[in-house]
Order: sequence, then structure tokens, then C-alpha cells
Amino acid sequence: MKYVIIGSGIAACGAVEGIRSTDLCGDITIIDGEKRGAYTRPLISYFLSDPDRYRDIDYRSLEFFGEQQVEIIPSRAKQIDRSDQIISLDNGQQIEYDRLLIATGSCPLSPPIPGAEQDWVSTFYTIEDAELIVGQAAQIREVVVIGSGLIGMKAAEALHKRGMYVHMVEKEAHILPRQLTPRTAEFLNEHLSSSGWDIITGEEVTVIHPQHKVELKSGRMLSADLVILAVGTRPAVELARQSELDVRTGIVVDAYFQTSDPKIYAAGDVAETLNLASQQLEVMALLPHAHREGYLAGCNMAGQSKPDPGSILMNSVRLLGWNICSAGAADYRGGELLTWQYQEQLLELKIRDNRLIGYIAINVPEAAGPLTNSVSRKMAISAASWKEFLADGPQLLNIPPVYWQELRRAEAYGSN
Amino acid sequence: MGAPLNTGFQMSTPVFKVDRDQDRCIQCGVCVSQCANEVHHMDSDGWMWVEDEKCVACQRCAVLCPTRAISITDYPVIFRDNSHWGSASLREIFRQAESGGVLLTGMGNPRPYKNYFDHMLLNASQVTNPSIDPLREPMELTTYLGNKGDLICGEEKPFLKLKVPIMFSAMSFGSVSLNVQKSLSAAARDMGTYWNTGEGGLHPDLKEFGSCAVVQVASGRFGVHPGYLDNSAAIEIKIGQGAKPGIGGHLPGEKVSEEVSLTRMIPAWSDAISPAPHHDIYSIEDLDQLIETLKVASRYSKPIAVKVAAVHNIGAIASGIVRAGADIVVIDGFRGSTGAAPMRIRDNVGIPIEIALAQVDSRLRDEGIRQQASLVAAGGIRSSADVIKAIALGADAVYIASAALVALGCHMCQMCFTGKCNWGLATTNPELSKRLNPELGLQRAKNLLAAWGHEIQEMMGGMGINAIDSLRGNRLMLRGIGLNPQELDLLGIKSVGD
Amino acid sequence: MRMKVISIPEYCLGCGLCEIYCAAQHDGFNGNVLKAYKTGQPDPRSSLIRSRPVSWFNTCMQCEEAPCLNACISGAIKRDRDGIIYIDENRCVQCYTCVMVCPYGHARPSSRSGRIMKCDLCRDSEGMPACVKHCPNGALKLWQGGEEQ
Amino acid sequence: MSLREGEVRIPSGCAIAGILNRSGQRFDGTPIITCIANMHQRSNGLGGGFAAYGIYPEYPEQYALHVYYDHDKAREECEYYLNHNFNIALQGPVPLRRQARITNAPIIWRYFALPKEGRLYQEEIDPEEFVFRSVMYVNSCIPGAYVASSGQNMAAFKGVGYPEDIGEFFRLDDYAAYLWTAHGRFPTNTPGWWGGAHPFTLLNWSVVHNGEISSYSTNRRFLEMYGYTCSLQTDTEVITYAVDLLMRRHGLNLEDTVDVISAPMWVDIENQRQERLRRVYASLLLNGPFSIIVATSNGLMAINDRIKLRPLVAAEKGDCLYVSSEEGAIKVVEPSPDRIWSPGGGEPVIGLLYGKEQLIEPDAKIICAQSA
Repeated sequence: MKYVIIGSGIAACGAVEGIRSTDLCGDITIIDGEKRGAYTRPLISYFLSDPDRYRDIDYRSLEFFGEQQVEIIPSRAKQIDRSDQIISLDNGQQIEYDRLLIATGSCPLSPPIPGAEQDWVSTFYTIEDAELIVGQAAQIREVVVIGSGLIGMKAAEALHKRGMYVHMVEKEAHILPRQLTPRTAEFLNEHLSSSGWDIITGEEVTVIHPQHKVELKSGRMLSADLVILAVGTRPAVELARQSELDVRTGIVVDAYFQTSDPKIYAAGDVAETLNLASQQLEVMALLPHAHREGYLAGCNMAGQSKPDPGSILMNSVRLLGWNICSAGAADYRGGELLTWQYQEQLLELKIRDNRLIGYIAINVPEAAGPLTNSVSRKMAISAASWKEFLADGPQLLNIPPVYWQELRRAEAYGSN
Repeated sequence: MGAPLNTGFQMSTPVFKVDRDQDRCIQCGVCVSQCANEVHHMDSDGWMWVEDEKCVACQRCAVLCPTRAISITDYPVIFRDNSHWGSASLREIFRQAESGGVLLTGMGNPRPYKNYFDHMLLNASQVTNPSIDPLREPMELTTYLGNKGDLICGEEKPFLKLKVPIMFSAMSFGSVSLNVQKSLSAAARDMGTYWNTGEGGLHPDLKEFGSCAVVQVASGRFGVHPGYLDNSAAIEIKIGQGAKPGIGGHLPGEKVSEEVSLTRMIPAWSDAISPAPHHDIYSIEDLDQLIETLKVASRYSKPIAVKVAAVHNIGAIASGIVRAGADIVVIDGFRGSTGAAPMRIRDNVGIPIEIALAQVDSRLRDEGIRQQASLVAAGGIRSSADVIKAIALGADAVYIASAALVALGCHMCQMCFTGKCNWGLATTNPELSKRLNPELGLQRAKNLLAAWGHEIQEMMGGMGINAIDSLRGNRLMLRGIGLNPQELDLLGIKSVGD
Repeated sequence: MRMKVISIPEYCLGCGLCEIYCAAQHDGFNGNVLKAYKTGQPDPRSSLIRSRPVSWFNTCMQCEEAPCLNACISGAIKRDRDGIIYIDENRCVQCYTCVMVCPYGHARPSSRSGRIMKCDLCRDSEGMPACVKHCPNGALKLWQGGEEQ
Repeated sequence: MSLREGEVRIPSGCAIAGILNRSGQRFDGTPIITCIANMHQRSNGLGGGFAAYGIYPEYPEQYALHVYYDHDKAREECEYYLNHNFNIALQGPVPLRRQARITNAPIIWRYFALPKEGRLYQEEIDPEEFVFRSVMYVNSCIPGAYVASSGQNMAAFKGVGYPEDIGEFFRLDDYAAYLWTAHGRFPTNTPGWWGGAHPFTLLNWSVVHNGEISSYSTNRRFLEMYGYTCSLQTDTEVITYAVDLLMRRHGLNLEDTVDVISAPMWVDIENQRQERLRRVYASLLLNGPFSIIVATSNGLMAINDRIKLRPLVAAEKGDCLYVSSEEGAIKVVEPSPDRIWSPGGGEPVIGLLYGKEQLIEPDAKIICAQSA
């Protein structure tokens, strides 16, 4: 059995582990488009903030690929011939496959802003982007970051740590629009601003002028030695579309990660997978899911049949010492919102028909685990017990006992 | 009548001093959480302080402290040297002057009376007859208790089969925690011996251990009902207890929890006094009737034991008991322990088990009725050497209770009657009794019996004996050291060198 | 061969010795409680949940499909040959994703140092895990693939 | 003067031997003397003795009392007592032969006596009990007198010296018996007292014993409950009283007696009877290393302790049964036996005259149900 994986990210590594969990002798080939090995994309901001400390940001070491007998070809896949099951690469190589996994992940959006093509304007998505910035770091004093998503935030934090003055421009009404609610965003915004960030919300960049000037819609003019485009990402589906696979925003896959071609699978940020909260197939593009999806796709490619249990939107990020965990649905219409605040800690619980459907925890990591799992396992825990939980103080001690009983029953405690 | 003074002022300095080595203390608070006598305190600002006078030297804090920061010592203030008025006498008077009441205490007689076990030495074989190697030859510890009779004809009377000649003595549920009884009953079952329910009835959780239980019937008849008598291996009538001959049982109200009151069929939180004497035994023939009644109640299927404290004239008493139909006579020496007893009685009443046992064995043999009953020695058995000596003097088997409690963690602070036993033994408070994990208790109790069993086999092998039957009453194997001729004669043994 | 420490609340006295010995067994103190608490920054890997009437030691369940291992963005959480899941400290970037996904709330940041605290079954020292060895009442057991130690 | 048996407990190793002709055919003492002489180095010349059954066919009913006197006064006092209680058919000194190595022998007389009917009636006991009590009386209450043996148509010839010299001294070649047992002693100090030598006798019983009973005190204090006074403090005395109690007074058969004195281990016990035997007679279990030969007019039983710490060999040739501490001692008398074997621990060697079931007929009074 010959397995080929296009892409060398988290999903690819997961797939290797999945295949090897049953098929120890099939040969596996990874087509590494970025030619930089299996590094962890989120860590590029850590690399940017302290290149010596975070020199090695490999997700899996080279020995790992050695142990698992995986061949890595540093080249980009140009075309997939589905009938002959052959992939042709930039370097002219032709690779046959019995099973193919498309794990090309996503790529950054570059908004149609005039002047965005200048060299001091770039996206922040690959290790090269980070290395370029590190190279010119000495000359940069002032930066404009367009977009306050996770990537924008971590890039801004890295640059801030290097002593640069950060302007952040956000189109929406508040920062981290996909993760936070207005109140939590305001709470975080106040912390970041007081640490010296210039956060401008509800504004758009209209023109990037050549003499390091950035003009906003309101006419305000910012000077910047560097501009970071962090307005979001989209799944890298070109290859899939070109091979006439069924693609919507991401590649459409069934519960076993099979695309419309039974020999081709897709996993990670590129694929649309089940969001348990909305019961829809969506592109969630989250690292923890990528590893799970890759692993299960690998198992299924190797002959097992492991359906995807699906997961929920969740994220945990550290910004200037603060920890922000959020999971589950962003909106809570028809539900109830419970909040708890104490000094630098803020916790919001979203409850609907006696279930926790989402939460946002700022600096309350101790209870995060059980809260996430209450949401993902749709545990029936009444609003009353959540109110009591908040009243007693959101520590592990006060997690509603129902949670533990439900968990023990689900996990058949002690056996997993 | 005396009325307790309600002044906080205490006439004497505390008995013990609790020292905390600041260099070692890491303010982890384990001592505070573990001391039920509330000696240790830690304020919210981290300041730690102690109340010496509440300390009973149970060593719980010293043992659990992860950095050994705590040491309990005698309070340094010593009264002027006086061979008559010792510090204990003075303190006792101080306490009574304050309370006006009887001084209560726990465990056995601690006074420095001569300990005869420590004045007897064992024989060993040299040259003329070889010792037997217990590693290569089987060493038989199995012994039977009951009325064996003189002949093998006729219907055999019921008996108890012990794989090791050591049984766990009476510690009632209420006096000790349920976990203690769970540990000892399981250990008894696993090691092929018996445990005694004590006068507190049989707790429902221990039903499965009835088959290896000696159920006690005391003057209070606590928890005695047909089911209780049926679900047992033997029935023991408690006439007396070594620690408090002549007076009855006393379970302080603090220890009579809901569960205890249910098991004993008495009202909760009220003092449980079992009167002395049994109000239906005012002379020996009454005992005969009670024994006969119990035999009928148990359809002659179980041996009936009678437990008496070792007092003067014990020989005649034992002879009477055997002639009254008892199958097992239990003699409890004056070192025997108790959960609660007046200090004066515990320290001044009763005679040593060694002499009592020897007298009873000789007396029964002289009257030719030794085969009609087995003899069990109890009270202060501390080691397997004591067991061997007791059996050599004439006992069929021994009862241990203090030794078993020590195996489970007791540190002899003698405060059992308070119900605040920090080792979770002599208490029914759930927070405290939880401190004895019955699974660990079972292991510790089993190890004690196994260890003593091995030691007994080693010593028997050294004497050239490979069966416990040949050790029973084998007084030639004992020699007295530092004993006067009369004591030697009473014990029926020769002196060393003889 | 799967191993983990399980807590038996029935016998847990809530005394806290497990935390003390756990902290002393890690970070180079190799079991010396005094040194750990007097000179170092002791951090217990598991935390004792003290509550009435029952306390319990929140240990790691060493899950078969470990959510923390899957979710770790830097690949710092690994499983060694004995199946023990541990954190490679110098790879960890303290992003708390593992804290967010652990169903038992076991993985958590240390209040003192912010490092992620997670039980590694004292894999660097011989014999029983320190908490199991020092529990005064047998309330912690090393569960080993079906039978307890 | 060193203490004699009774005043002190004298441990001793030794040699034992026994020869039985099952058909009852009698033979002189030479074979037994040759046999015990061969084990010369097993004794140290401080004790030797023989028991012979069937040597007084002419006085089958009478009890042949062999009495040792330290001085004539003791003889007068003892004879006065005997005449008061017994009808004496014949009395006289035991024929002896000067033997260089035998010195300071006591005055040795023998009396063929039957208890007087009147005395029996007065005491309301059967003759055996009467003789038993008389022997106890002479031994403990008449100073200087000691009854060496008191059986019917049997006698014990014992004293201080090597057994072969004792045999010559008592002219055993002049006697003819169908059953001989012998004993050579190795005591650890020097008792000058002939009475303390083996075999130990009681009525028809004679016991020779090699080894030491570590359960002596337990056995003894049990026997004292049944009226036995162990005056000599020797193991042999205790063994004899034990078998007497078991077989004669409690009527146990041979097999049961073996199951008491050399009881099988609890784990090896197969049936209820053995278990009950061991429970009732636990204090009669003989513990410690021993090999003994118990003889009566009906035959002998030789047995080892249950873990066989002492040697014992047996052999058969036609009607003859040989038992001894060493194989060599048998081979010197009977070079080619039909069968020769070494019995296991607790495994008895039983030799009975043809037609005899048991070593001794139990008392009429107490007959226990004799299950198979």
C-alpha cells in the first residue's frame, strides 16, 4: 500500500501516526510544499519574539519521521491525475499513490488594499515571513497590524515584545470578533491598550501610501515601518478544485474524511468537518482538530473505519501574560449569559436549554477543562447549578458534581 | 458531691511539650488537620501555635510531619525528687481537685509491677536432642479449643480450629471503629483464626465474618439476639475484664453514635454501662444455667467460652467455671486493656496473667478436668515470646488486643475513652475512623499474625518440638530468672541453672 | 502497558502530604521535602481537591486517546515507551491549550511559576510514584493495566 | 554422690534391639546379646538391660517380681510388705555369674507372687491394678528397694555396665524366651543406680528407648491427671505409662495408639477418627527424636518419631522378626534375612505371636468403639 500526503503540517503528522497505528509496512511519502519540514505554524510568533529561545519549532522531529519510515519530498504538487493515480510535482517528479491525503491547510487572505504590494507590507503566515521580519527588526520602530484575529494578536504581541510600537486596525466593533463578546473584548482591550498598544476598532485601511503612511477610512494617517496583513485565512483548495473534487469553501469530506474520490482523503484546515455546536460541516481551521482529523484520516486510509466524532470551536491563547480560553458557540440567542468577574479574572458562561453551549474564560484556566468538555459532550447541567458554581467561585472544587458523574459514566472511569 | 471548677486555671504545667523546629517547619498544615485534640493551630496569616496541655503524645503529628519538625517531650518542669510523691500522683490529685470526679483512662495497667514473662527464659536443644529445622520440617501450629473429653467415644463436642494459636480479643464496635473490626475480622478469616465482637453486637457489614467470630454476651446483653448467636463460631460470656475486674463495661456517650446505638440496641449518645455482675449471675450455678441456655440456643453447635479477670483464688473460680459446663475458659490478666476504666481500678486490681494461668492449669490438672475445657490467656501479650511462654505454662491459645491495635497504629496514649483517637482506632467519629484504611489494616494484622507465627515456629524448632500440642503445659521448657522460690513454685517452673 | 495513579476518596484524609511529596520529587529536589520547600519553588504535579466530606487527589488519567497530547500545539506533550504522558518543559510555550481540553481539569498552570503542571508518574525516579508511596492511609494506588499495585 | 534418676532428668542416647519368634518357639539369650554387643559404641557402659518373655513357663499366673535391694534391711521390709499382700509361690535370689566388669551390684531377688484374694476384695480393684499400686508403693515408699520388673512369665535383667556384660552377669544363656528386647545406654553423667537402667517395665510392659522426648513435661503432666506418678523422670517411664493408659485403660488398638504417640501431620490426616484422636490425646503426642520398642507377652511394636530423627531397622526371617538401631546388629545375628527395611517416620513395625490381635487385652471396664 502506497500512501501519499500533500502538505507537511499538523494534519500530515497526525495522518502518519494514524496510518502507522495499523499499517506498519506501507510506505508513506510527504510532499512538503513549503520545503521547511513539519513545523508548527502558531509558533512562528514565538520565534519572532525570541529567535534564539524558539530556534526549534518542529511539531515532529526528523527522528520521528525516520522512526515512522516516512519519505519527505521538498516540492509542491502541481497536478493530480485521478484516473492513473499519479501526482506530478514542480520538480518534474511523478508519484503514484494508492491512497492520497490532501492536507494543504489554509493560506492567508490578502485584502485588495491599494499599495499592499509594497515590500514593507506582508502577511504573517509562514516561517519565512517571520524570518524576513526578524531580519529587518533593527530598522522597525512602528508597526501597523491589520486584523485582530489570533494571528494578528500573536504577531502584534511578538513585535511589542521586541519593543516596537503597535497599531492594530480592526474592522469589527471589537477585537477577536470570532472568539470574544463585546464585554470580554473590552476587558482584554483595556489590558492591551494599557500595555502600550494603539488599538483602533471599527476602522478600515483604505490606502497604503509609499512613504510609509497608512490611511484609514476615517482619514486618519498612521506611519509604519511595517504593515502585517492578518485579516484571516481561507482553505488552500486550488489543487482540489483543479482535480474536480467536490469543494465548497473547504473540501467536502464524509465522516471518514473521504472526498468525492474514494482514493483521496482530506483533513485539517483544508477540509470541512463537523461542528458539534451547529451540527454543520464547517471549516474550523483549529490546530487540535487538525491532529485528530489527520490521525483518523490516516487510520481510515489504512483500512480502519473510524468516523469523526466532530468537535467544537475552541481556542486558548496567551497575550501579555493573560490567558484567554473560549469554546463553543459565539452567539447565545435564546440562551442565558452568566458572568463572573474578580480583579483580572472574567468568566462568561452561555447556557441554553440546560446545557452549557459556550464560555469565555479570561485568566480562569483552572476550570477551563471541565467547561470545554461540558460543551463538547453536551452535558445536561442546569443553569441553576452553573449559577451555584459561579457563586461559590469557579474553582475545580466547585464544578457541579453532575459533571463528574456524567464524566465517569461516559469514560467508564478508570478504564480509559 | 464534687463539682468541676470552671476556672481555666490549671494547677500544674502540661504533661507534654510540643516542640516545633522552625528551621524544618514548612507550614504545610498537616499537623493542624490531623490533630483531633486541637493542639496545633495555624492562623490565616500563617502564624502557627500549640496548646501543650491538650497534647496526649499520640505522635500523630510527629509521624505525619513531612520534615520531622515536631517532637513531643515530657514537659521539662519536674517536681522536686520524691520517691513517694511522684509527678503522676501529684498531677492526679490536681485533676481530681479540679474535676471532683473519677479519673478515667484507657488501655492496660502501666504500673511498674514485676512482669513475669520477662522473668522466664526458654529452653533450646543442644546435642542430646537436635533442634528441628523449621525451614525443612513442617511446624504445626494448628490447635483446637473446646471440651475434648477424656476418650474418643461418644459424640464429639463442638470446637474451634485455629491455624495459629492467637486470636483477636474483644474490642466492641463503639469502643473501637468499624474499620478496626473490619481489619481484624478479615485478618482472622484469612489466617484461619478468630476475632471477638466484644460486647457491642455484630455490625451488619461484618455478617460475612460471623463464621470466624467469637460473639460476646456481656452483662448489658448489647446487640444479643438469635441471629447474633447463630452467625458465630463460638459464644463468650464476659464475666470480667483484666483491666477492670469486678466492674462492668463502660462506653462513654460521646462514642455511642447512631450506628453504635443501632448495633447495640441502645439509645444514641447515652453512656452504655454494662453492669457488674450479670444481674442473672449471682453465684456459680447461675452461670451453669446461662451456659446451658446458650448451648440450647445454639443447639449445642458451638463451644461456649467464659471470660474472667485474673483475680485472687482464680484456680477455684476456673475450676467452677469448667464444672459449670464452659468449653473454653478465658483468663484476662491485670495488664489487659480497656476502652474506658477508672484509673484506680485499672492500676490496682487483678493479678498477673502468668501466675493466674499457671495456677488455673495446675488446678484443672489436679482435679483431672483439664481436658474438659481449653484455656485461653489474655491481657498484655506483647510478643510471640509471651505467646510461647503462656502456652508452655498451660494455655491452649492466647488472645491479643492491645498488640493488634498497635499493629493498626495505636501509640498507647491511653485516651481511648475520649473518642478522639487520632489514629482512627478507638473512635466512631467518621472523620477519624476513616484514618484506618481497612485494606491496610487487614495487611498489617495479617503480617502481625504471620510474623508471630514464624517466630513461634523458630522457637519451637529450637526446642525440638514440631507441634504446638507438645508445647502446651510443657513447663520444663521454662526456667525462672530473678524469681523467688515461691514464685517459681506458683508458676510450676524451675530456676535457671536447675 | 497502561499505568496511572487513582485516588480513593473513601480513605483520603485531605492531609496534603501527596502534594508535598509530589513537589519534592520533581524539579531536581529528588524527594527532599525540606530542600524543596525551604530553598526552591515546589510545584505539585497533581492538586488535592480538599472538600467536605470527601477529598481526592486530582491525578492524570493517562488517557488512551489523550486530548492534551492531540491538542498540544508545540508537540511538547509526548508519551514515553511505558505509555506515560509527560510534558517536555523546554518545548512547551505555555499556551494552556492542554489545560483547556483536559476533561479532568488535571493539567493546569502552577500558581507560582505559570508552568503547566501534569503528573508524569515520577518517571524519572525509581519505585512507586512519590504520592502513592507517602500516602498515610493507602488512598492512592498505582493502577497498572487491570490490577492495582 | 551424684543424683539418681528421679532426682534429676538424665538425657541419654543409646542402642535398642529386639527379637521375636512369632510361633512362640523359645530361644536362649545368646542372639540378643550378640546383637546388642555389635552396637557397643552406641553406649558408654553406664547402663544395659534386657527383657525376656516366656522364661517362667512353670509359673504362668504368678507375677515374677524382680526386686533390687541396696541392703538386707530393705529386703526384710519389702518381703514383709509382699507377704502381707501376696501369696508367694517361690522366692529366691536370681542366679548370677561373677563378671569382671560388673561391680557394686545390688542384692537381686525374685518372687513369684499372686495378690491375696482378701486384699483384692478389700481394695475392690482387679489384680493388675493391685500389682501396679504395690510396685508404685515399693518403689516410692520402701527406701533401698526397687522393683525392676513385675510381669507374668517375663523379667527384666538390667544394671550398670555394658549390655553384653549384664547379659553374661545374669546368665541369660540359661533362659529360653520367645521374645527378647535389649538396650545399651549412653547417659551423660554417672548414676551408680541399677534401678535407673532400661528397659523400663510396668506389669507386662517393657520399653526400651533411644532418643529424647522434648514433649516430656507435656506428656508427663497429662499422665499425672490419670494417676501415674513419674518417679524416675525418664522418657521411657513416660512412654510406658502413655501406652499403658492408651491400650490397657482406654482400650485403644495398636493402630490408634500409633496415631496418638506418633500422630500424622494435620495435613496428612485422612479420616475423622485420626483427627479426633489427635484432638483428645494431643498431650500424648511424643515429640522430639526417638525410636522405641514396646513389648508385652503378646509381642512387640517398634516405632520412630514422625519425622524419623533416630535410626530404626527391621528384618524378617521365617517366624523371626528382628528390630534394631542398626542394620549391622541384625546382620550379625541373621546374615540373610528374607526382608530388611527401614520404617518411615511414625510407621510402626508390629510383631505379634500368631493368633494374637493386640499387644494387650484392654480392661473390661472401658472399651471404646473400635471402628475399622
